[in-house]
Amino acid sequence: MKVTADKVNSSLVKEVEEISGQKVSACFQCGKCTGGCPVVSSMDIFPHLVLRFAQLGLLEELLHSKTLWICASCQTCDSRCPRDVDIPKVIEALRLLLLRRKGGNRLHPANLSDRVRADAPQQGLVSAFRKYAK
Amino acid sequence: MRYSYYPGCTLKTKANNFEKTALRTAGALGLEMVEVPEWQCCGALYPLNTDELFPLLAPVRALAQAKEAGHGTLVTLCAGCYNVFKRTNREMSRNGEVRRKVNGYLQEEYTGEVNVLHYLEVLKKEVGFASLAEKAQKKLTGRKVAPYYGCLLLKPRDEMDFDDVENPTIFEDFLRALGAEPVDYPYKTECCGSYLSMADEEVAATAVGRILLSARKSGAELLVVACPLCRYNLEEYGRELTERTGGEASLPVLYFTELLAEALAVGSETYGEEK
Amino acid sequence: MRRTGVFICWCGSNIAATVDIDLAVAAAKKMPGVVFADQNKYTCSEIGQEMIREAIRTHRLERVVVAACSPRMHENTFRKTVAAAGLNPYFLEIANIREQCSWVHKDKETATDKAIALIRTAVAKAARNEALFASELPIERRALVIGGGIAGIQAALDIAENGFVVDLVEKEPSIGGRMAQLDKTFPTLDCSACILTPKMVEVAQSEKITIFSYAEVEKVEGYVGNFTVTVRSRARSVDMGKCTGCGDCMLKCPVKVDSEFDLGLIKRRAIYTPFPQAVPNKPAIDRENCRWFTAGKCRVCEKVCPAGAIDYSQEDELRTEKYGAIVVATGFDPKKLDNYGEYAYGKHPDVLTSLEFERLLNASGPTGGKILRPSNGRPPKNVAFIQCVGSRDKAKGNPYCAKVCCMYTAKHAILLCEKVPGARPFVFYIDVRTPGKDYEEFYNRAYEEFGATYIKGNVSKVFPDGEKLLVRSVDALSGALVELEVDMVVLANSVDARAGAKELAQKLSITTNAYNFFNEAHPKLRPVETHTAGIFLAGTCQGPKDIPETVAQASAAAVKVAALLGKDSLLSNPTVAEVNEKLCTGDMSCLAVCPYGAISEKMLEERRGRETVRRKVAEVNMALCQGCGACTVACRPGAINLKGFTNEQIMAEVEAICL
Amino acid sequence: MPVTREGFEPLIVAFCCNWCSYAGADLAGTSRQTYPSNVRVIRVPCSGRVNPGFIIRAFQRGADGVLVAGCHPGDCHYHSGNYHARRRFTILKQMLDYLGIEPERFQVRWISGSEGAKFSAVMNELTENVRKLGPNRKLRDAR
Repeated sequence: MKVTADKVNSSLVKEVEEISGQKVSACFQCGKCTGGCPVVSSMDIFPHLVLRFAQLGLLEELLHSKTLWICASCQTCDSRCPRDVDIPKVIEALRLLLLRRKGGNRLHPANLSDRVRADAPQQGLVSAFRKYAK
Repeated sequence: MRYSYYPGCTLKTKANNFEKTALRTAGALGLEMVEVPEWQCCGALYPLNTDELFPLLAPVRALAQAKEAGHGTLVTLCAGCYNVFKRTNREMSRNGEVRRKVNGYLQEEYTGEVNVLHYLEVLKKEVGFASLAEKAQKKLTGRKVAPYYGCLLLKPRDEMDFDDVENPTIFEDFLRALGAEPVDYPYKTECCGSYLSMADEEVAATAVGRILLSARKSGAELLVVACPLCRYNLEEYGRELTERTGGEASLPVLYFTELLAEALAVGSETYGEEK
Repeated sequence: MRRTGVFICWCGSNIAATVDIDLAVAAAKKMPGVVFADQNKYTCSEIGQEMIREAIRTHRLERVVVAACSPRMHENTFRKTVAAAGLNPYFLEIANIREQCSWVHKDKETATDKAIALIRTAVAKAARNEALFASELPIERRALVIGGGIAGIQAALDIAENGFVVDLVEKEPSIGGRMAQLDKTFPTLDCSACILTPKMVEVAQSEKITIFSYAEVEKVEGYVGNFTVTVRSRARSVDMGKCTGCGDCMLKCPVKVDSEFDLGLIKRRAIYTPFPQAVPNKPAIDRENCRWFTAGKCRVCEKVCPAGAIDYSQEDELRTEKYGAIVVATGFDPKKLDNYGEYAYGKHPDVLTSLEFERLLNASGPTGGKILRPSNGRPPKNVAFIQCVGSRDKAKGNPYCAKVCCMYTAKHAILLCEKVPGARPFVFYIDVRTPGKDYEEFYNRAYEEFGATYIKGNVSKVFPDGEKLLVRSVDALSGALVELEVDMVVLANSVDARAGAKELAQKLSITTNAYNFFNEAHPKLRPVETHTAGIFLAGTCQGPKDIPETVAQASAAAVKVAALLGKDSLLSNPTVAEVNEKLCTGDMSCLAVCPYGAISEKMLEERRGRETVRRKVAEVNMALCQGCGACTVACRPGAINLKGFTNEQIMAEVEAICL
Repeated sequence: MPVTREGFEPLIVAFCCNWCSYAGADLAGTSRQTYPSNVRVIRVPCSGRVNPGFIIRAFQRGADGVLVAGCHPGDCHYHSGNYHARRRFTILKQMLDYLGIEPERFQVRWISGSEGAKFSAVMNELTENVRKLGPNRKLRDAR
């Protein structure tokens, strides 16, 4: 992993900012988002580092990260963020960059577990397909 | 009082006891819930991206119908629907560009006139917990209940403006009105894993485990929720956890309306989900 | 046309290299009203000035235009020059042909054209200049200091030291302020009370200073040198003349309420002094809680008072006095934590604010200086210190840095280690900021010598778990998640402006920033003045500060006050607004835009034929007007004008500059 | 100055407040930040002192561009003058547009006493823009 001027100036970062409506430069890396994230232990890039990577244009790393698919959009982080950055929106934008690519879907009806098939509420299924497929 | 009422998909199927008990209790309290005609799924999630307006159309259409019905207030039960409607409504009243574009797609003209309330808010603001306490004849005395708020009722902080995000009390006040004893535990607003249970069950199971442990430590004998997905996660992984540990890890999970129906003595016999 | 003389300066080669001076002089000679024009190598030199004086005399000049450097450089110099030759100093105009011409243009031809245009403009304006006279205003040689914390104490002492009488108004029953609540002070760890109480006593003993405790400013009128201030002294129910301060009443009073001074960690009585070293050391009855005032029975204090000093019939006292200058030193409030439910403050007794922790450290505090957990009275082992609670948080707190928290948290970490053997401080920070003499070194000691663990990460939530507290965060440096079980959490809550600061600002006609801190007149060059002449600032009422900065600002304010009160009289700025009463329609649009409250209504009585009619017009208070001219634009009939920058003068400039 | 388009040199009148923008102009001089000589400054105590009438008069007398420069919002020496100015000149701009004057000919800028470089940059930009617009014929007195 290396920071270069080209990466920092990457147009992808601007795209993320456009889709999310958030300014990644606003983050000052206090880590309050990460400390409070209920699913952080399953993430490979912590929420505050998502912002840091985006600030430095390390988009490739972000687009390969598990974190994008772990975030539950519970919005605990942005409700506490002292810089008013809506981190789930940034993660959503990164997710959309991938989902909008051809074959980008992450969840297929065939892959649902038996339990989910049998018992899951519609709310959960609709949410999951909104998040993991286009 | 008459309200427009939006049930949402889950309440017509997996969570139909949520709806049944809610409507029964509303009737007992003199609240008339008029279902929005021809409603569609709200989309379950409020869109987090700014470059698509399509997901707003279904909720706006329901809001516009509530406006047409002249009730002024749209009531929801499911926390997911509530989150979507409250935020959609806010956007439609505040963001001129979104309003113009969305209205461009629709027959109706809607500018955020309808007030979106969760049934809990109706109980607090319109009925009043003091008066609810009087009406609750069959007191739930001695029942130690852990209120589980989850995320969707409360967050984002500014947009939902439902209760104190970190330290909400509406559930506790509600439970006290019914004579139950709310227990305090720090996980009442921690996420249950939400839709992750559809794709990555382990993550959700871990989140649920912490919530149940904390609630049990505080002496709770059951959990109340306002969200079918929370209930599914808490029940499913609670059961699994009990099986895996060979001990007692789970807690019964009820919709708040089921307790309300019991306290108002309007029949809560069908505890649990109808499958 | 006025007989005008034009003096064009070379400024060595600064002007002459770019502007053709000969051409400019020739052009000036043809300008309307100009009877004399000449040049000089350095007009500001003694020779240059003498040339002006000489020309005024020999050519009977009525107006003078100097074309040279910026008026911000030498306008005053040349005003004195023309005054020395008998002209009104405001008959001078400057054409700025250096900073705004020769220094910014390269082409000699166009620069010369522009210089000539600027001279023409100055000549046109000068022709319309009128004689202006500064008036003399008397000064009341007495100062008012609002707030009896360390800032107010220092300011009062220094003003008194300069020989002026000072009234010191304090809201609480005792002076001392926030500093009295502190235990030790950074970076020297000397005891706060040991350095503060001697100053409090000095104030009490000073013949020049009168303390009005349990009192607040009610009304402020007037202007620099002549403020009229009404102070409300709340009924103390204790006769200050008779009370000896023996304290018997406080022992016998049956009512116990939370002590404000100790932040509710212990109780005080309904008749009380805030703390043992109070000045004045005479109690007050808190009528909201006193049994006699709430229930109509008791009177125990009256019975036990050996001096017969208890007086239940006392009433609030209003006192109006004139002051020449005012120092505002009302301090700060620690931020309330209503927006920070995630830290479990108020939910778990072992979550404390830093000022509460400070009281635990203090030997006269609720635990006698022992650090004990409020939950079980035992000393804590692991303590989490969370910095920036409500600071640097634009979403739900203050966006600014509270400035003192990094240092006092380092102090708390050190004192914890000193007082509780084996205890371990964990400091959660966003950035550690320690600019200040010996500050960085102090912070270094906290982790190097005392073993405080600094973790770069804002704590997200504190989870009460039985007796323990679970603190969840991340260490941003290592990228490790932090889950820490501690016995106590100390929240470094932000510095807020004092409640009521906005209302006080309105009374004083001074401004505040968005967070209700009082605004200084200039952030760099006039840091202790306000925009209202004669009112000065000291301490944290202007923004977060530590004690040395507060004391320095207080002394600076005192010097400003002494300089003001030491004058025989004040000269007013004559370029102020003026009302043409004939044109004024009395619609008072001017009043709404005046930032100084300098405009008021006046009733005129006029004869109209046989009738006497009364008519409302605007009136400008010359002492309050600062000459901004906002009123002149707001005035629809054009009845109000600004001397020195009249509509006619500016219009003449516009016409001349466009020729 | 010539009113023809060829070799057109616009005349620009700048009203600068004494405390910020006039000081900024002086600083531009002290630090030799050059700008075109087309710009001529009239010193006023505050941007709130500038009567819209002055601006109209400047256009009538042949100015091709007019600038009002004051302290940054929040920094006004008289604490509210530039706010009055801002409101007033937003409306004036619309009025000029209505009269058929290109609104770009009239600019309001906030330039502090420490922004000499900004002063010079604004003067360069304004002169260039007005040069492109050509001479102001609309309001100029028929003389």
